[in-house]
Amino acid sequence: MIFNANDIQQAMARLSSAANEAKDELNEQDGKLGDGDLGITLANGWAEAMRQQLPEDDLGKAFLMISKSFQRACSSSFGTLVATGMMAAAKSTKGRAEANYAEISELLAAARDAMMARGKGELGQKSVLDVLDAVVSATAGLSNPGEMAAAAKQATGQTLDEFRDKLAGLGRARMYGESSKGLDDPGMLAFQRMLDGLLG
Amino acid sequence: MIFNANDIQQAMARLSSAANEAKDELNEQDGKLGDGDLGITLANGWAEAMRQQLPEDDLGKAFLMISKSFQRACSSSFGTLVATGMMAAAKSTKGRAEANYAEISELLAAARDAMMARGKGELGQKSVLDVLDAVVSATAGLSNPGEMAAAAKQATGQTLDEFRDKLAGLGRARMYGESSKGLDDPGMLAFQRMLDGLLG
Amino acid sequence: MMKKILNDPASYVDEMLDGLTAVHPELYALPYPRVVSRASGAVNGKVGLVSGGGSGHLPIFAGYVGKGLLDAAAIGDVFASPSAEEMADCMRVAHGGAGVVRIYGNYGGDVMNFDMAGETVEFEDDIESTTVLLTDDVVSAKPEEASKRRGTGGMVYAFKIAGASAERMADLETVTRIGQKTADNCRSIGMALTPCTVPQAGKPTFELGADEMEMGMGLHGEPGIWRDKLKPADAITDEMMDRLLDDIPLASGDVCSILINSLGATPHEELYIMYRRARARLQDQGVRIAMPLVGRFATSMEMTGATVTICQLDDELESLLLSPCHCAFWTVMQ
Amino acid sequence: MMKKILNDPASYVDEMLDGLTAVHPELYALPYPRVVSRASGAVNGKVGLVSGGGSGHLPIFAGYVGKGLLDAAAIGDVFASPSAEEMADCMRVAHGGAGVVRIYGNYGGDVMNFDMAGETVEFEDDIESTTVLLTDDVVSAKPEEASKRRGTGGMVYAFKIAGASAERMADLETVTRIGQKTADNCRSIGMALTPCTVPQAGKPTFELGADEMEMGMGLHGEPGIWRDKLKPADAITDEMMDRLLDDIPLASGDVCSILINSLGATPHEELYIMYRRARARLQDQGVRIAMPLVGRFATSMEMTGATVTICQLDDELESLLLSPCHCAFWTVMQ
Ligand SMILES: Nc1ncnc2c1ncn2[C@@H]1O[C@H](COP(=O)(O)OP(=O)(O)O)[C@@H](O)[C@H]1O
Ligand SMILES: Nc1ncnc2c1ncn2[C@@H]1O[C@H](COP(=O)(O)OP(=O)(O)O)[C@@H](O)[C@H]1O
Ligand SMILES: [Mg+2]
Ligand SMILES: [Mg+2]
Ligand SMILES: [Mg+2]
Ligand SMILES: [Mg+2]
Repeated sequence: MIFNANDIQQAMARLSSAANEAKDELNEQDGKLGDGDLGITLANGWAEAMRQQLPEDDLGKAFLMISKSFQRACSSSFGTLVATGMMAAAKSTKGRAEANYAEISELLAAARDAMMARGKGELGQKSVLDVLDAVVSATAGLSNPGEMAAAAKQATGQTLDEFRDKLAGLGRARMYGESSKGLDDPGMLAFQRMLDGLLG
Repeated sequence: MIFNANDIQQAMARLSSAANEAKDELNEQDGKLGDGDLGITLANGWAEAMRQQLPEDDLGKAFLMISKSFQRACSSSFGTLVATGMMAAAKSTKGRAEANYAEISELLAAARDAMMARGKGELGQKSVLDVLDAVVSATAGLSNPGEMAAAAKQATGQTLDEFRDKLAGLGRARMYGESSKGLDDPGMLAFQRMLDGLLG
Repeated sequence: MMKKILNDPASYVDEMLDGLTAVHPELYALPYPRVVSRASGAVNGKVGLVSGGGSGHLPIFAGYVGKGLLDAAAIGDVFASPSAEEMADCMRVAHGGAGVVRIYGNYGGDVMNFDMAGETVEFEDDIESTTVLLTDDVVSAKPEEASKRRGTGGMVYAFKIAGASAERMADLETVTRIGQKTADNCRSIGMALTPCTVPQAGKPTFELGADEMEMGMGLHGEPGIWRDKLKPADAITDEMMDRLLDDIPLASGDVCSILINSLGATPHEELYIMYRRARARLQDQGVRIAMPLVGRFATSMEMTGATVTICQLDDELESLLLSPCHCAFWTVMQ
Repeated sequence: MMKKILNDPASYVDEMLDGLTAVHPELYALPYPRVVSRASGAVNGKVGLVSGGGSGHLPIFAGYVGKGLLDAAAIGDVFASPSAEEMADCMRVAHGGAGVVRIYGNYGGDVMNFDMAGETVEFEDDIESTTVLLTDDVVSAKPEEASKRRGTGGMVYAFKIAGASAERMADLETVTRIGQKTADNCRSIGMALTPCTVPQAGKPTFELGADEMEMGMGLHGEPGIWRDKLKPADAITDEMMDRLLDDIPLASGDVCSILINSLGATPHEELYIMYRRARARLQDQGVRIAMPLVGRFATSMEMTGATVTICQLDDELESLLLSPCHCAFWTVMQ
């Protein structure tokens, strides 16, 4: 199964409304050990992206537009990481009007690596990187959208559960030591809400 | 009947404890149309005065000490007016070890006049001047302490009642126009609380 | 409960003044416990400029002691007048042989005590002195009774302009005239969103609903004249400007300075938003703005809110306003 | 309900910057919507100094653009990083041909974006640039992980000292070395009493009991490290000084500056009371204080609370700290 710029355009509408719905919850979660802006970050980012008319002939340009939207609209950590990830996807799809579902795992892996380079983060530090990495593994080798969706959801939920009681090791939450235990990382939670919104 | 510095010293103890008791009430009343410091003003003033050991041989010096105590401890309007009134009493009793109860009305009148000169206030403007003036009239010609006390209390209460629904014309309360109606002038109320404390 | 960083409420003012002079020994001295003077003392042959009033308004009063501004200030307890004796000491310290001008705001206690102090130093020390009283707060009395109005942000202009005149070695009569002209040309209005706490009282000076603002609020938390739902910055600014321009109509070609002042907690960010609108209003009328002032110039400790002051300028006042001054809170460069 | 004077939360930052530059056109210019530069532009042959970060911290960042300080600053939304593109523009504006130093606080978003920006201007404009990262907040990571600490009040010293070095026309390497030495010599700690409200969020950043204070609070309302009943000023100051002096032990004969900074609502009066105690602590250890700074140097809008920063000085740094600078918020005279 393949997807093109039009599919992304529709996906953005779903992501944007999911971000709006999750806005207060994510602000609150981020506020527990951070500055409470994660909900705004995502809502503004997807709203700005949604306003773009993606070009139909080049997925690379489409992802670049999304990246630039996040750069413009929300430059907090998460926004910049999303922009970085989208830029990586842009590089991988440059010049092509379509891509295959089977490539998605690789695209996510490229995004993960670029985000690690930009944010100097490592896996295991309880951040969005861990959930992304889990989804990369869970979807590797799959190409059926339904199967991929189920695998991604399952991996995301499981990663949140796994990390909940661990110490935060990245971002603002890092400095709260013990009190970060028992709290979901807001970036992971944001990923989950976006995924749920995307997949319905 | 006569009184001397010793009587004043004892009276100050009663005034000071009355001021402490009325402190919150007077702050609150003053806060309605003013800066809410009248209770502190009085409590600090009498506390400072009470710390003085009044000289036994000269009522003038005794009143001067009280005046200076108020000048030092509380220089808001009411404190300065008390200091001014005490200064007037000091002038009238200078060099004498005792005074007669029959003189009290005149001493109060001298205080009233000095306070009007200092504060550029007039009678009828709903201030401590009005209650002072009423007490001057009510005690004029009397010399029996019991009768004087009853007359002073009665005049004070009546003046408060009379002015309650009038417009304030002096001090901070003046500028609130209509909203000062229905509220006791805090300076009058302070006078009443002091009188009650003094007379038991 | 009072959310303040202090030790004993009774020592608040003295520790504050001690700290102020410790931070800036090159600027301020404390010759008496409640009198702040220039570190370098009175200037020989110069008219001395003094002010005074309650604590809790920094930079007013003590903060404005400095070159091109005040020579000394007498400081009372929070929101309470200094004593007449302290004011008299303050005038003695400021006296450089050419007389002293008392410039301060019209508050009952301050006026009574400064008057007493003036009589005292004239009697005891042969110091000639004059008074310039600020009555700039338009909501505190009708125009017919303008002399009863209280003084607020206008003090800043009067300190600066009379201070520059004195620094140019003008005589007592001139400095007084210029100070009075400045005072007469100032109009102010305030609004508040949250109260402050007087340390010795220990609780907030007033209460306001979570979505309310109080228009016409005084510098000590005296209740305002009308209460309203909190409005957008431009609407608030318009309402304040309307009142001011009603009271001092400015015509095309006129010149003024404008002070957008925080009462303490309101941040600079919000003042700039207000200034934008105030400037548009003045420009609409063809009025030229000279040296706008935006910041914390006259506060009520941690109160949230702002005051706006307009000071109309002629050539004489403008030149004095622009001339240099230096204190810990305000520097105008050559 | 948010008690702020503003129009539309979405236009808060732009109206604020518009107002700032309108008040001080002789000091600040706005060459791009979110880039503030000196009114006079880049100085030919001088190393450019830039900073940047979220709005809501005035005078940080835009306020410190001025002679002897920064050349330009990139401004984000409230408490949010500017974009990499804005930072790149900021560096272009500041570039006088001798390279650019980025001096800012260690926050995830800012670092990622400034790194991106540095790569961009190197690639597109051949601008050589370096980074000085402030990591002065001692409670934000253990000493072993000091490089992960966030930056707070130390920025003020780094702007001032590196700014003076650049103004003396030192080269890129020297300005970077001096900026880094200053950053390495700074230690800060904060405490807060009441929160602030981010306009777009519309509600307070945290909640605290009426008699509580939070020690270790961050500049954006990030929760502190421990909560306590509100204590007297001296006890609070002692606790903060203990933490700082544990981290940077000062010996008799050492020299430092100290910054007692209000987060916004806390008035100067209370800062002076804190300074008294902090000074006593340093003097007890035989440490000489050079140019203490007390005031609002790095705020969180209307938050109540204070931060304390110690900056240890050698002769080189002290001379640069004392040299002149001028912006709307801070003037050091010749
Ligand atoms: N350096 C980093 N690398 C990877 N993920 C990060 C990093 N920093 C933060 N995050 C993720 O971003 C989330 C917080 O995003 P955001 O609220 O935008 O950060 P901030 O407001 O601190 O800039 C965290 O929960 C974490 O998942
Ligand atoms: N000029 C005046 N003449 C007479 N009484 C006055 C005058 N001003 C104020 N008062 C009295 O003092 C009371 C207020 O005292 P106080 O709280 O000390 O004033 P403030 O705090 O405004 O200086 C008023 O209620 C009034 O009775
Ligand atoms: Mg965040
Ligand atoms: Mg953020
Ligand atoms: Mg009062
Ligand atoms: Mg008072």
